[in-house]
Order: sequence, then C-alpha cells, then structure tokens
Amino acid sequence: MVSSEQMTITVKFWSYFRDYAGCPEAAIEIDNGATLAKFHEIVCDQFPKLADAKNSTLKAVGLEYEDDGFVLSDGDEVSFFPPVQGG
Amino acid sequence: MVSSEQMTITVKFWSYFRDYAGCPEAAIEIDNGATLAKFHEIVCDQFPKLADAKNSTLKAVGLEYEDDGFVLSDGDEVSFFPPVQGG
Amino acid sequence: MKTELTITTDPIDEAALAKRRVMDNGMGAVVCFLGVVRGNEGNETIAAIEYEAFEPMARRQFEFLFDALGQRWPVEAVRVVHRIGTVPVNEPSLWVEVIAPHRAEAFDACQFLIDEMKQKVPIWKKPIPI
Amino acid sequence: MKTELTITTDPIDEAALAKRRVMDNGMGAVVCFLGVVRGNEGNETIAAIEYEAFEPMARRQFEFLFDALGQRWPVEAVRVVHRIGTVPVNEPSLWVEVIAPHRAEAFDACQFLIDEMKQKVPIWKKPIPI
Repeated sequence: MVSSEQMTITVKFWSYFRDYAGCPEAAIEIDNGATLAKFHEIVCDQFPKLADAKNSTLKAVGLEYEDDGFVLSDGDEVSFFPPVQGG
Repeated sequence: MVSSEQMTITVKFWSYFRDYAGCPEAAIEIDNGATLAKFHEIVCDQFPKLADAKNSTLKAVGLEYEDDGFVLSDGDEVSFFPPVQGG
Repeated sequence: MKTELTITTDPIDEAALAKRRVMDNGMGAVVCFLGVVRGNEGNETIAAIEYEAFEPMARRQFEFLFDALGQRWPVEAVRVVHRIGTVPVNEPSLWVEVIAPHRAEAFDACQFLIDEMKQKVPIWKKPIPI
Repeated sequence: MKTELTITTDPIDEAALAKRRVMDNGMGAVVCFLGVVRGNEGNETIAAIEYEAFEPMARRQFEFLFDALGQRWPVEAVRVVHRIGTVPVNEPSLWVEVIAPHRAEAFDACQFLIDEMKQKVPIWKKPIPI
C-alpha cells in the first residue's frame, strides 16, 4: 500500500534497456515531489544494469523529454531509453 | 574564296542570342591564328546586338568552354550563348 | 504547412507516394530522401535491421520537428514514412519528402528534419545477423 | 560510378525511374531532387517554360560534372533526367538521383551537381505566357 507521502510512477524501458531491466515496465513507489533525477537513481538501484548506462539514458515523461529537475506527479508514466537511432 | 592567310570558323548562336543575331549560325572568315577573343570582336561587329551582351557571353569551341586566349583552328565550331539556366 | 506521417511495418511504396503528391503552382522544388538498410553494421554482415518505435512519443516528437521546420522555412508540405519491424537489407526504412518554392530551402529543411529525427524521435534499431 | 543521363521531351516518369533503381548492399542513402516549373517567373504568370538544349555540349558538360562528383564523393550512381521542349507549370523539368553509402555525401553530391549544372550545362529557358 502506498502511504500518503508516496506516489506511484510507471517506468517503461525501451530497446536494449528492456533487456537490461529484464522487463518492459515497472511500477515504482517514490516520495511525493521527487524529481526525475531522484526517480532515475531509484530505478538504477533496483535495476543495476541500467546504472551502467545512466549517463547516456534519455528520459521522457509521457510523450516528451524532460530534464532531471522535472517534478513528478502521481501516475506519471516515465520512459527510459538509450540514444535513438531512427532512419 | 578564303586566302591562305584566312580560316573559316562557324559560329552558332543559342537561346535569345539567336534572335539577337537574326540567324542560328554563320560562317566567318578570320586571320589564321586568331584567338577566341578576336573572333568574338569580329562577330560583335557583324551582329551589333550581340555586342550589348558581350560581357555576359559564354563561349565554347566544339563542346567545351574555352578562354579568350584560345587559338582557333580552321573549321572550328564556336558557340556563343547567354548564361545557362537549366533545371 | 501540410504534414503526413506514416509509421508502418509495410514496405515503403515510393511509386505510390510519388503519385499521391499534390503541390501548389508556386512550388519549384521537391527533395526526397530514402534511408536504406545497408548489408553491414560496423564490421558485421547482417540480413536485416529490426526497428522498434515508442510510437505515440515518436508521433509527438515528429510534430515538434514539423513545427520547427515550418517556422524556419517556407515549406508547403512534408511527408515522412518510417518503416518499423524487420526491414531487410537493401530496402528503405525511411522516406522523407519536402516540397518548397526553391531548391536551397527544400534541401536544408529535409536535412534538418533527418538530423533532428536522429536526435529526438524514439526509434531504435537492432541488427539481425545473417 | 554508374551514370545515366536522359535529355528528352517526354514527361519525367518518377515511378518508372524508382522501379529501375538498382543499388548495392553497401549503399544506405538515396537523394532525389525534382525541379518543377512554377506558375510565375518574376512577376509574370506563365503557362509553361520552353527549355532549349545544346544537347551534345550538354552531354559533355554533364560528363565533366559526373567525373568531378565521382572524384569527390564515394557515390555509387547518379541519374539525371532533364526534360526539354515545353514543360507545363507544375510538371518537373529536372530529376536528379544520387546513391551513396551515407546521407551527408548523398545530399552534398546532389546539391553540387545541381549547382554546377546551373553554371555549366547549356540549357536555357523561355517562359511561355498564359
């Protein structure tokens, strides 16, 4: 159960980050008001292989890129992925 | 009749230079060893409207551009035309 | 500016795309780019590339790029087709078309779109060995 | 480098040209350019442009440009179609295709060819009023 000081954030992993995490997505509990940077740290603690790619990780909330300072809200859907390679 | 000190050069006019000259081509007699520059002068004397466009005239001998210093030979085919506009 | 974005597992049909082109009388330049899967990736010989897209985000990011392009150049229309799934060697994975009044802006806008796409649009590739 | 030059009074058939394309497995980029007759030339509204070519010299000059291009970029193939005679507004007068391993060189080589063509190849245009 989530306490009133915590929120649930869904994180999706794309491309080989899915292999690193071992799953396509996860629901993570985190303190209210946490930033995207803090969330990233927590996810890296839980999925250590993602920590190795931390500096090259691209981060989106919903359908848009967001900076580390972005303050998450309960129910946000975060995506972590490696550099894109379209074309 | 062409004397042995003279040669015959054919000149072709392209695009609106044909209208300026009033004909698509002409055979011109000129001294042996004349340069393309000298030939151009003589053609401009004969077709005065071409003299107005003298500085923007492009000059070819056969199928290649040549400089004013190019020395003509008997039977050469010269082309004079305005700036090209392909595409 | 007219825009058309297709993200599909179907092969890219250039002839059909050319036939559907509609352009204004004031337009003088069409630039098309095809990105084609090469038979080697690094030192490895491959059979195909598998493209994966986070499609809703890819669509949003393409919209941003179309907006940026339209603010910068007087382009009449942009069409993009990105094939995803398995794309065999020698087949196109990307087709981009830009229609503009003049040549220079059509080339610049087309290259801008591809450059930016390769930075922003969440599509990834995985080489499939022979 | 493979080259193909067509100077013709026939309309340019993009779909047929696309179908006839053959490219090596090492090639990753195709850039096509279409130059289309605009409905106005300066301030004048026109119906068509009449293109005139000094064709043997145009062919020779294109050969020089193909040679220069091949020395500068690792291009596999260049195809050029220039329509001459009367080309109605909204129809293409020029089609250029460059095939190369990578995008940047395909774009650069294609633009080089068109820029140089507009300086060197003896083709002229005359607007046909409505």
